[in-house]
Amino acid sequence: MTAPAQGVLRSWLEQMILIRLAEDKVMEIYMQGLVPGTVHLCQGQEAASVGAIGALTADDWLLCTYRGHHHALARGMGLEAFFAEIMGRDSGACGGMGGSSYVIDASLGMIGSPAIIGAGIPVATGAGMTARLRGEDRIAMCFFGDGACNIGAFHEALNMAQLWRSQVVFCIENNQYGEYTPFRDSTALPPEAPIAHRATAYGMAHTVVDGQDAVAVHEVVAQARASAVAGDGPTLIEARTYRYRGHSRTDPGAYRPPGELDAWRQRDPIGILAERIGAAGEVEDIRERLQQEVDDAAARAATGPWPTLEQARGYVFAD
Amino acid sequence: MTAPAQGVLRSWLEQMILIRLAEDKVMEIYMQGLVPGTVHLCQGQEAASVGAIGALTADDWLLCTYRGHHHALARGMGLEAFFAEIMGRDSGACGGMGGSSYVIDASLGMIGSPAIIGAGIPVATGAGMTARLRGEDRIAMCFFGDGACNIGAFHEALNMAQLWRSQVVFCIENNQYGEYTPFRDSTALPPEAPIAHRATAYGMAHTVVDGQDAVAVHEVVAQARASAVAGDGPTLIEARTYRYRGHSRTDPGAYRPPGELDAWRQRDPIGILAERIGAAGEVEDIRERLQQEVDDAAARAATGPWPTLEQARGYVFAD
Amino acid sequence: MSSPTESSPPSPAGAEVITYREAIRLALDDAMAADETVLLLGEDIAKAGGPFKTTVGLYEKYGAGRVFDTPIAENGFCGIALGMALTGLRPVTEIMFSDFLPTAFDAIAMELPRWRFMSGGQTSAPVTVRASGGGGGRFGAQTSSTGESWFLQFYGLKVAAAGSPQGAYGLLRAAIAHNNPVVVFDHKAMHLRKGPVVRGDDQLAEVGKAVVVRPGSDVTVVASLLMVHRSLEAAEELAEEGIDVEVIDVSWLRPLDMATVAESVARTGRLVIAEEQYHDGGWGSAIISRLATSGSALAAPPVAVSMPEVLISHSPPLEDAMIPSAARIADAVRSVRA
Amino acid sequence: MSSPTESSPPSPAGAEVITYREAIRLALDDAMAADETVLLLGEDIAKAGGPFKTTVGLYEKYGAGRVFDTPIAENGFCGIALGMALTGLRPVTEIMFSDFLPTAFDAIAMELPRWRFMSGGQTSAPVTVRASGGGGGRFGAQTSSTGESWFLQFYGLKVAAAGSPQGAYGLLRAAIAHNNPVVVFDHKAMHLRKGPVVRGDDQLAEVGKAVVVRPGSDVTVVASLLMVHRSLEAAEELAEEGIDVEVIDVSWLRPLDMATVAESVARTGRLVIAEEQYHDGGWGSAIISRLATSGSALAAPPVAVSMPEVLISHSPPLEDAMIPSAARIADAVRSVRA
Ligand SMILES: Cc1ncc(C[n+]2csc(CCOP(=O)(O)OP(=O)(O)O)c2C)c(N)n1
Ligand SMILES: Cc1ncc(C[n+]2csc(CCOP(=O)(O)OP(=O)(O)O)c2C)c(N)n1
Ligand SMILES: [Mg+2]
Ligand SMILES: [Mg+2]
Repeated sequence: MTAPAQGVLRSWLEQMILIRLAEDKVMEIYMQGLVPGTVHLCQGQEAASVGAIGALTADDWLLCTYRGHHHALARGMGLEAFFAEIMGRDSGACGGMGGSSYVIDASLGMIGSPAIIGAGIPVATGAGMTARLRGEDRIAMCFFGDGACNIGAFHEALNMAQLWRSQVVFCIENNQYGEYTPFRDSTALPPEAPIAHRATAYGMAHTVVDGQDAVAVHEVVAQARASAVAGDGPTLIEARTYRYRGHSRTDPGAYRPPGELDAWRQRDPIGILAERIGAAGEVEDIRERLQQEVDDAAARAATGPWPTLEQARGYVFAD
Repeated sequence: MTAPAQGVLRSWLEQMILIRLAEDKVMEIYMQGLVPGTVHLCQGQEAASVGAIGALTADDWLLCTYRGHHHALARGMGLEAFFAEIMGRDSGACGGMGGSSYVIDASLGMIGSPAIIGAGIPVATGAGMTARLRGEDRIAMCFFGDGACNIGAFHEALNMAQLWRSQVVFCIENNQYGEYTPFRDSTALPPEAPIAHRATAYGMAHTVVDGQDAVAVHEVVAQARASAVAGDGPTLIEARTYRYRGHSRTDPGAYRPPGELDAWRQRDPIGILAERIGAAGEVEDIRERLQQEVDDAAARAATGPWPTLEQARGYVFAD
Repeated sequence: MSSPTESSPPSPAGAEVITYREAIRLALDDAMAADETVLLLGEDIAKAGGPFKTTVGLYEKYGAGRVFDTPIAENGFCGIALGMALTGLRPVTEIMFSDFLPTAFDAIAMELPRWRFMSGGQTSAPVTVRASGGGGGRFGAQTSSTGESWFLQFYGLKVAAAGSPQGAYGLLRAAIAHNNPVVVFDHKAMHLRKGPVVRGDDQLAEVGKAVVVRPGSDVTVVASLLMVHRSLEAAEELAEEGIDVEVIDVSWLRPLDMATVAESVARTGRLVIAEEQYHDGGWGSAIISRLATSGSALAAPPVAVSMPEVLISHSPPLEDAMIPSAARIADAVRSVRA
Repeated sequence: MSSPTESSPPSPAGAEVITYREAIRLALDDAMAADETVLLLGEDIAKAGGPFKTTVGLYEKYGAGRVFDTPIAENGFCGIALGMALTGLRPVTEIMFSDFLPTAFDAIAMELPRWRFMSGGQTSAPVTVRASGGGGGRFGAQTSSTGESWFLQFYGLKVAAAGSPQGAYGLLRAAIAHNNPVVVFDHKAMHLRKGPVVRGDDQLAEVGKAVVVRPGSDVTVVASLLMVHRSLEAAEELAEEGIDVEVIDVSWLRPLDMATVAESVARTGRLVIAEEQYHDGGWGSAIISRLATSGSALAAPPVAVSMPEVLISHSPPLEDAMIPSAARIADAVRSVRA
């Protein structure tokens, strides 16, 4: 795989900063009472999404989860549609029907982000089958968490994906916890083995990558994408990362050992990429510029109209 | 593990012959219209059940499936209660409620045999937890088929069983097919790997054994039982075997490659054990004697009364 | 027991008399021929032609890219079907027995019907889930449920149930052509029952439309699946007593065709529900409740002929006592006439 | 909006005024203290005290052998609970949100309720499944269902729904002590609502018994979960108009306490159902249908105040439009009085 050009890396850096700022903004407007329900934030996980999505083409499909803000923004969703969705407005990406858990844009290939753990894994496998059956140069990219690797849907989908050589790439964003439980407390594995090791049960390719390093993530996803398209089957990628915030809005993260968060912050994905491309000095400028965009978009989004029950009714069934 | 004494092996031989004759009898009475519904027979799989159950103590629990006749008989169910259950009579082991799919005797530690694929695997795991929580020298022995290894319940249960060191032993009776589909067509595995290899996903012990050899099966089960009781966790055992009959009553087995059945018959479990204990010359005598028992029991069972709807009502809820 | 086709109306033009099972197979065949995006997923349905022979020959005709033998993983392959549907295909999944549906409830009841809505209408999920249910085969507690009403509370799913070979054909064709998820139930005990079937791309059942299978003026019987046949048998018997029964094959449990039922009941003033299921939580109670809340005036309280509250055993006398018979339906009709 | 305890009846002797959520926690605590075979399984319920804080302190008090943090594997751990129950334990599983129940339908709906029967009564399955459901939290389509009627067609399961802190305590205690599988629903939007609760081993709710929470003579309102509270609010409002409403907290959806409902309706002649669910396939339609088939004479057609047939979105005006309000319930009462 050829490494991404400097300009591309620069755009990733901007994207990651944008995601960070947008997530912080979501917190802020949440505290202002503008966000109904709860939110699952992804500060700290920016590299896993930006690096992975950077390896995709416009035709590829994405399957995300309730913790999917970074995927939406990395894939290019406009900020106003993003915030408006989270605020439940008609002008949101999903007309206000999805909310924080379901911020997708089908025109960008984002085909779903269910709230039910594991539910997306078979769905992505099915999309990958469409690509395979049609012989298209296209994959389905499936993101999910470490906790999702213990539910039945994971097993059923990975078996069929491998059996049928679905053009899917599975990416575990291992952020160390499923809600308040460290993954090793819920996930039986051989001593020291990564979760990605589970792929061997199906004879599936797998790899572990530093999820804080966008370039490293990009590389393994690009490779996995090529294998999938070549008919060599899916890959189970484990990107090791961390969520700076608690699981959801109400979680202060008290279950974390002291120092853990700080240690991970030392390996902040934005800092790592900035360093790598020699742009550390520019981060603050970029932040400032993007902060303005974020603030403006959120403010505009907050003026969006509410959806009506009639509109909602119209979304249930296709004609 | 100490090898079973000659007398024990002799009794196993008799049990295996009894199971074979009983299953043939089930076919016969089926053709006579005495068996409602369908049946899933196990001729050819006798060694897997007799060897495994031979390694258990009276306190151990068993979890079987709709293909469970051999387990019931190996565990010591009386022939009349066995046939009467299959005929739907009040005098059956389950009062006629279970039928061919559900021939259990709870007083023998048989706690269930669901018709739903995979459903028993978590249940056995739970029973094994009871033993562990109480610190008892006791396990749950869980039998299921090769096809069951692809459903979500398998994955969820094995993960928790290993995580919590449940005192359970899992035994895949790999009879090569799930209904009409060869296991390699439905089960993604590394090239040449056995299904038992899937245990490695959880860091669980596993082993493959010749399911036609009761002594070999006994040995691995005894070992797995000891590990489980010692708190070392479950073992996933794959016993390689074959069902001589089709999947169920209506299946002629047309999907089998020519010669396959004959090849397996060469390795008939009864012959193998008889040979091993130098009793090949006695098999015919044993058959004759047991045939009489089987015929008598089936005849008596056929005169049993039908259960009533009131009785059935009483079985739904415990007081 | 009357012979399979006895109580069927005279065959319409262009009808072939075929089994219900063959009607399912032909619906799949014709749908696959009409639309190359239609494909099938299920256990043992490809090379072996299906445990109920509803796919015989389709693997040979359409190939490995259109007919898939799946592992035993219902939730997984229904989720896969959803992913295929979101990306332009039109999959049909076969759930061998209705009792296996619970293993796939997340995919079928929680994902399929809500997926499009959550996206604000950006996506759609044209998946058909087929399931064979029902008793009479002496299969016992975990392989005899019709399952027909299990999804009623999961708004967003449409649910059909085939009461005749024509229904089996037309409902399945309609479901496959529909742009939303549909579950289509058939009844195992009807598989070998024959009836006239008119095939063709213009023979799709109308979504949400019940079928008056026997017009009558005295009592309305609303039935599904095998109970349609038993209701027709009861109607024949009652005709000899001078009671003219109208039998409605409800055909769609979601959405319920209350217009057809209400119109019939407005004429007859009397209602019997014939259902192979428990009453609470079923479509029969939905109909009765909807009539009650709409203030329909009945000449007599409605009667539901349902399963008694016991589980099904494989023991023949028990199964026979549980599944509503033509005689029980006839008695109910007499009782609302009294 | 009235304050949480406003419409509660005067506290009985020995009552503490506590939150609904605390009532759940204390029911678990007291049940574990009373019976050492009781143990808990669920996600994040041990060390973290539960996503809804319904198990705070229990891990510390009863230890790792009685309170288990499970992987995200609802079907698996409900099946494990069944295995524990068959072998002498009395497990309680926590399903965080009702919407996650479909992932575990095989264990809950197909295994738990049929297991004992298939054995001809040799085994029993005293498992309690708890689930928190309901809207109002702006959680959106896949985390707002009450789920309360999803099991009605799965005969063999008993189903309870807590309409007050006392109900939360007593129903859960009753379920845990019961020798058969029970699903107990609570409502997320009630977790912080306070009310008087009398604790103790003699405070188990009676299985299958509805509770008249407000006696009245003009109209019967039958409600569950949050709708009980909203019905009481409506009743207060209507009292000022001179309409005396009887409010019944249905409490058990299986078995339904038709005796209590029928007795009430016989007095009032008027019935309103208040339910946070779709009508078809729910317990509300079961009640109306059972009254209709039993020939109960009502002075006016019954009215069901249910969810409109749309899916729930997290958008506040939409959620508010969908979940029945006290005002909608009051209007329904007025309409049956008209
Ligand atoms: C079937 C199911 N069970 C439980 C939940 C509740 N839940 C929401 S997020 C979550 C943790 C998931 O952890 P992980 O997969 O690691 O993803 P992360 O939140 O860390 O991104 C749980 C248990 C759910 N959504 N679905
Ligand atoms: C969930 C579920 N899906 C499908 C079936 C139908 N079915 C019954 S037996 C069987 C094959 C099982 O194969 P295997 O596990 O290898 O066991 P075997 O019959 O060979 O003993 C299938 C698919 C079922 N009982 N449960
Ligand atoms: Mg995680
Ligand atoms: Mg097999």
